[in-house]
Amino acid sequence: MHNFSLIETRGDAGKAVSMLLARLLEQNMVQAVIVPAAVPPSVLPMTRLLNNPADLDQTSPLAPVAGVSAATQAAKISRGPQEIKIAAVLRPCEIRALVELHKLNQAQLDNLLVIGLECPGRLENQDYIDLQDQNQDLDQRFYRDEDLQSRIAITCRSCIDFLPENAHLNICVLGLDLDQQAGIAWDEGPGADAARALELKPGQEPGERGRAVDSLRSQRESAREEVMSRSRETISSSSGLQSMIAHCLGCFNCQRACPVCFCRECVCSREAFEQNLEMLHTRAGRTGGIRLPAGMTMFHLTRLAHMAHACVGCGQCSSVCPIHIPVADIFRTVAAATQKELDYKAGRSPEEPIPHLNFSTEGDQ
Amino acid sequence: MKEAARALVMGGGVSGLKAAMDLARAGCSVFLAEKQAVPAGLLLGLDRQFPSNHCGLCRVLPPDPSGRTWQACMRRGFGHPGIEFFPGFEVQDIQGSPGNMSATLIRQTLMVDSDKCNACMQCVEVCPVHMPDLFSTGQIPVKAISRAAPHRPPHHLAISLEACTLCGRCRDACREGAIDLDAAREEKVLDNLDFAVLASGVEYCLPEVYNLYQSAAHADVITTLDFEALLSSAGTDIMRPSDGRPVRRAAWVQCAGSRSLKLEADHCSGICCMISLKQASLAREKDIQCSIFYMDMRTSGRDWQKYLDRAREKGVELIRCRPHSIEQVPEEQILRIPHAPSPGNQQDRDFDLVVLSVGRDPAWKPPEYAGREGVFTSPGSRRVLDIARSIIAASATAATALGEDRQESLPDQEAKDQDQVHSRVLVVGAGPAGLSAALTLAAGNIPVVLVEQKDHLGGHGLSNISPEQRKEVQDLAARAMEHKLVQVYPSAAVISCTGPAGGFKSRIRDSSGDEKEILHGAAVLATGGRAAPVARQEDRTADIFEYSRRIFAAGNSGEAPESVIFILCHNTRQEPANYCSRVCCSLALKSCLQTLSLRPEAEVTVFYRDIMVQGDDEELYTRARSEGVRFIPYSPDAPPSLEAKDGKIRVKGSDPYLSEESEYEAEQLVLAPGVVPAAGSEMARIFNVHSSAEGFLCEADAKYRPVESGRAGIFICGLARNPVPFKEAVLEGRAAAMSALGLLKQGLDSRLQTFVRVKPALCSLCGLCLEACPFKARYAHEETGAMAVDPLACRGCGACVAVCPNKASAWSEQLEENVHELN
Amino acid sequence: MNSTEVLSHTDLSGPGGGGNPAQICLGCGTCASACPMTGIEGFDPRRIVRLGQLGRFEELGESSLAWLCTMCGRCQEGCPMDVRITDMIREARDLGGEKTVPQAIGKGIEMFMETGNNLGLPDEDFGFIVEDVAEELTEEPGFEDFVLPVDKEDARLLFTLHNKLVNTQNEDLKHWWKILHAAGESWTLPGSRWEGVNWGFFSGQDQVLKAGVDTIVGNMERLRSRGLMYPE
Amino acid sequence: MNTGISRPEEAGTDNSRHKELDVLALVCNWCTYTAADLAGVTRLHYPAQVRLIRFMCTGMIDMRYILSCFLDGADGVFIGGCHPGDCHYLTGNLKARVRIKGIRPVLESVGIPPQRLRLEWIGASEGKKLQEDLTSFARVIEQLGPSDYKGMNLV
Amino acid sequence: MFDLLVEYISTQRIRLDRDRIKKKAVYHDPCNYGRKSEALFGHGYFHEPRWILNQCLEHWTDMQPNRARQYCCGGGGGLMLTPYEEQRKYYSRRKIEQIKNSRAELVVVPCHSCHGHIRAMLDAQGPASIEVKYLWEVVAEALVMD
Repeated sequence: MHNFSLIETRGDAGKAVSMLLARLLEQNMVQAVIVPAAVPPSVLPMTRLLNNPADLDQTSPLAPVAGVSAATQAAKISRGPQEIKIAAVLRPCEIRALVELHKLNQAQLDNLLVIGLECPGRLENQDYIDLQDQNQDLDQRFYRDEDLQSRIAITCRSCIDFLPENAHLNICVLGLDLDQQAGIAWDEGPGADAARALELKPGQEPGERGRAVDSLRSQRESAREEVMSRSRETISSSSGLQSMIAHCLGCFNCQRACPVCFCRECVCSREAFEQNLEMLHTRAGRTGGIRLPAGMTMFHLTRLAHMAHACVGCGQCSSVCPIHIPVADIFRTVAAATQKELDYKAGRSPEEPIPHLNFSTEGDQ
Repeated sequence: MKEAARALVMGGGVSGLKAAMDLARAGCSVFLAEKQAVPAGLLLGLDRQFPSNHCGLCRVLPPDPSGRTWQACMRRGFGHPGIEFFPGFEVQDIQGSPGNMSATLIRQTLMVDSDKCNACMQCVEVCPVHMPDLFSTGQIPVKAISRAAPHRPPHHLAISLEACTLCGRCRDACREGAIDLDAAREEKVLDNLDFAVLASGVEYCLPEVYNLYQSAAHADVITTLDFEALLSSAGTDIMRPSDGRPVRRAAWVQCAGSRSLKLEADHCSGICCMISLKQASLAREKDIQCSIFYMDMRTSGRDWQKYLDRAREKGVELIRCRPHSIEQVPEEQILRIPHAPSPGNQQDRDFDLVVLSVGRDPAWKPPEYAGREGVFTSPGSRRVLDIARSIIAASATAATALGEDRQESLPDQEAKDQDQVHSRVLVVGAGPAGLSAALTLAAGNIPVVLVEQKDHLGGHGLSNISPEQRKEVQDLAARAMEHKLVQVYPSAAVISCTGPAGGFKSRIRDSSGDEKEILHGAAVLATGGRAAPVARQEDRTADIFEYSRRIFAAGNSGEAPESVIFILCHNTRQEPANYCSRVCCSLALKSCLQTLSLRPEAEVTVFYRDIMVQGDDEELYTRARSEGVRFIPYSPDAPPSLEAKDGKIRVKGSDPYLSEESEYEAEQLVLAPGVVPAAGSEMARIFNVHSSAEGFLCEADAKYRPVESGRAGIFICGLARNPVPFKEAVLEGRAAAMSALGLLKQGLDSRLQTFVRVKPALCSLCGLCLEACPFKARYAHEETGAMAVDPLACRGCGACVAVCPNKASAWSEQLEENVHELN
Repeated sequence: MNSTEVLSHTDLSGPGGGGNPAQICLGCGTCASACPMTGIEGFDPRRIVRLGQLGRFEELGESSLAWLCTMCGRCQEGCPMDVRITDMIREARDLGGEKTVPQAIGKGIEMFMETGNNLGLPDEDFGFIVEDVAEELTEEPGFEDFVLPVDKEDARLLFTLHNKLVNTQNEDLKHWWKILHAAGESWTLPGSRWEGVNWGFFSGQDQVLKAGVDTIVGNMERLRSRGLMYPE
Repeated sequence: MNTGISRPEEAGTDNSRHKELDVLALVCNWCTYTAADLAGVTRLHYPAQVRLIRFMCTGMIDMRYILSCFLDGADGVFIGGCHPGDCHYLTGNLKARVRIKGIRPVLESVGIPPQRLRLEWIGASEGKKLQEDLTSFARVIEQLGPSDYKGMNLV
Repeated sequence: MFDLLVEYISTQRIRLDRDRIKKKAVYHDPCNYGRKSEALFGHGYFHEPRWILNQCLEHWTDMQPNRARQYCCGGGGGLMLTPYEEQRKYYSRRKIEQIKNSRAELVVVPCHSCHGHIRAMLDAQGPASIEVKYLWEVVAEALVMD
């Protein structure tokens, strides 16, 4: 992004950002805001739609947690009436998911002012709740406490796409002392319009940020390499794959939590209800009977086949698995191979066509 | 109107099939006679066709959304519920008058009873008669009894009675009693025919008959038809007939058997250039060195010039010289062609195989009954046409036959909108094509809304140089104005069109700005074209259209310039207008002749790249030359340069025969810049159909569905689709109308059954199916936004089902069980 | 073949006889592919036809082009438009005037017009030569009784000779004599104006051509021969 | 699928290992199946372990069909469609191609080598090519041996 | 001339011995008797000389191409008498090639001009070992005298 501005946080960066959002509403730059907020008695910030500037001080835009991926909700809400423009605070993976959903006609990007959040990672929901009990200002402390940062979700620990892409306005936290200052970055277009409304003055970006980003990236890259190679190794045989998914309960949580799995109802979940009993009997007659509900391997492979090109690596699937199958590791591994083969990157650009719709006559078999 | 006209179609090639199917779809009882045992004629031998270089044998038969799928690859045969097919029969004579004609059919091919035959092949073994294969001209001899077609199973044998001597050896050899030679004398008489359509094509020139290039003496001098057969049976290499060695160098020699006064063949067969280009392009894929010897490369079709450019890019060598002879180098098994590609430069070139590009047999004449009343002859039975033009001509001929048959009947006033299908057709453009379409539809009792931008009907047809053709257009316009079923909107334009086939909703706006909504089931786009603009240096320059109008308007008493220079292909047939406009050459030749007839001493010079006249128009070219018009070829790299000086036009160009740069002076300069579509891109946008870079509307399938756009229910014809001369525009209009008529008829008739459905409860509206559907049969409902299927457009490929991740797009209930067996 | 026949088939008025005038040329190149001379000094039948179309015969006659042609007729045989190319060459040669006629031909024609043969050989010398060869022939077995029938009247066949047989290749005179002798033919050799080669045909000079023909017709009338054997 | 799963006549290969291997050939009705017809007519045999399954168009081959084949124990899946441009439904073959391109890395990641899935364009007149392609594919599968997923009885 | 020979042979006024000439021969169609005669008089002497040859010797062949499409020897039209010797050589290259390709040792011609020119050209550029004979010379050689 070309423009950068520092804002004073006075010890509460979340609040500072909330105020900016409120101002966007006041200035009528947007008519609604989507942002995480924990409304008592809940302590877990969840995606919330707000349109009253006064309500903004209840929100936690920088909370290091994502109850569910906000992309699904941002996408849905964006398909509403055109005259309602919405600002959505989203993590990089959520923006990527949003871009994918846009290609699938599930989101109206024109209706959104996307505010990206630089993401050092999110805590698992339960961890956040537990830590919240122990730390009063968890959201603010998280950014200066390396110990807290090391407890982020497993998928996040090896995420290298922690900088938001395709947002109009970025909230910058890396390499900054959030107790003093947070950063806002923007490009020409809607982002610049918003920055003007917020009376942000472009200034010098602290050099420290670059170094912080590089160091985080190199740390994440080596972590990612390790995770991926382990996972590659494991799933590359039928028995290895089975060892990972054998415990699958068939709850379909992973599918439901996946921000890019956009089907109203997964074909596999429907099939789980519509088992062909005759076929099951036939198969059961072969070696070793048949595991019920049938079709769980097919379910995971189907999801891979359908969505590997669109996987944004958010890790929600792993987070929601009740028996801790590293679904995201499998997915990211296959996704890396698929996206490389198709010369495609999920969420890279709203203009990039879905590879499966490229019916070019060029090339050979 | 009679319930069902009885129609006889003669010829089961692509034209005959098309005419028969169109007539059947229009409700006629159709009888189809084909002298071979299998239909599709020459097409069965053409595995790949220009300009796509693809096979299209599964596209010959029409798509049928009702699920009664008789369509199939033509190699597997032909069956059609509305057509009684007489394979092996040829029409010998037709008697009587329209409405009560009778035709005598005699056997030409005798089929062996395939139920009894056990494919032992004893009959073929004992048959003493060798004859040329149906799909070549003699290089691959077969017996008088042989397999009915190359792709037919061995127990489908047929006897060609043209060759058979009825010696009876095959019958005696057959232990199964499958051969009934008595049936050879079988005759059939079809009575009470209302009309007949002749679509049996033309005979091809056999080089041996005319001793072309002493072909009989060289086994490796073959014809283009033979080459198709070689190509079809080829693996990685093409093997030559004499010794079975792979061909490494091949030559094509154009105009074998035509463009020769000595052979009394002053005609052009029109498609041989393209066939040779295609064959050479395909041979290049097998790494064969390919050279084509030609005089003019007659790439006279919309995409043909580009096809030639592609062939050249692939390495096909074009040599502009007609060889005198093909010499065999003894013992080396080489065929040598001495030639002189440029004046004073003679070379030898050696080949393994020489292909003579043959067309119509110069001596061929249509059968005697072709001219009888009630016998409608498809233009494809007068001259050689490519597949698309054959299809258009056949459709148009069927339309004409049908129209005349119905003239006596009263228009069906009760034609009304039923359910979702409106019977009305919107015709846009009232030039020759649009008028023909409108009147053809009206003759079929289909109400027509005819929208014309100008305040009068007729379009460019009114400025045609031929008085007969002008008269024809005026008559069409007058009939359209009078016809009860034709509602004319002059000075109006269509501004939008939404909805699926059968249920289109279009808005038209007239010159006063008033808008009106029209519901219609189909649309015919015939928005025509106009002359491409020329940069005029001064008023001594005219384009070919202006000039021809001027000197023809003068009658025989008018003034012609004392000297005139024509420059053909001026800024055309090269990017960005890389196509032949097809009308300029013959117009120029006619203008040359008219100039000389007005002023015999006039000096007429024509600079040209390739003279593109086809069929008997070749005679125009010959006449122009013999009357002293001087023709100077030029290359697009070095076009003649122009200069105006002292009231004269000066043209600098080089005469390759004299190898000298000369300056030519003339009182008048005539440029032929070609034609451009008038409103192509605009129409493409409004009607959501494809258009080419040049703005021509594109068809669904360039070969087999030439007048259908990619969107069901939208038909295209005339200059809006491709450059066509007047007569072809009329044919295209009729053909488009015939297709629209068939579609509506089908929509109105049938209990429409779709192949696929959408389950709205599951559908996420992602639109993948919209993208995947190749026929635009998917659309989002205007109001609800829900995905819907257009039953008139859907052809059941299942792309939408496959692309839908959760099967909200599903097969119809009838099909589902079968399709999902594997799943 | 006889002379009257030759005349009735050749239209001496120039191009346009039985075939088509140059204008109809298609420029197809069949002639140029056929002609063995194409390429020499820019020679190309298409060029000749083009010059013909433009009426620029003189230009053609004045250059060596017209003289490079052997008038073999391959071009015309192949021409799909039946353009009379060789006739055009003849005309061009004539139009080029006497100065362009190659020396040997010019000389020969001069001699012929003077003496009745292209060599300018006196009749006495001719008689001496042929008698000499005839005598040689009688020395061969089977031909002992051979007598050369010079100026024999009322013979069935009149034989003209190619001058080269008289000039240098006398041996080759014998072949026909042997055959005629063996067949017991009634034939004769003119003692003068025996020339059988008509160079007027090459030069395009019709008056020479005609003189040649007249010579033969004259001989036939004189000797009352019924037929003619003509070497060219 | 709705159409006959056809086992061709024994093709003169007596290698018994062949019998254990299953090769499914999913072919398009218009071109490749016609080619198979033609191969039959001209007595060109293809390997016995190949089972031909006819689809109206390769464009209707869902990725899940391919997964099913492998989970069901297929050792190789061959897809035969029209040459680009020849598709009766214009672009069905190209859809098949891009799907195959997309699913190959998935298969490869989970232990199904890409060689086990092959796409070939086989025109209606190319009975010989059909035979050659099927034979060479069967040979590749033979070299690879049984698939890792064979006998797992996964669905 | 051809007619006369055919007449002599077919009416047995002369008798011929086919075994005398052993060399493999090749026949050259002179332009004047073939192509041009065909064009002018509607009859080209293509068949007759071949028939005559058949009566005279065992082994002979045709040049490629032959009859109406044959190449001129290069000596016609008076060209032999012109000073254009190099040009004539160029012209004759095709004839010489044809002769070589035929693998014959003897060229038979029924024309003085062709005879002279082919001889000269063979001497100048071709294998001079190839003989050139008149058709009637061949007949004369095969003559059987009682």
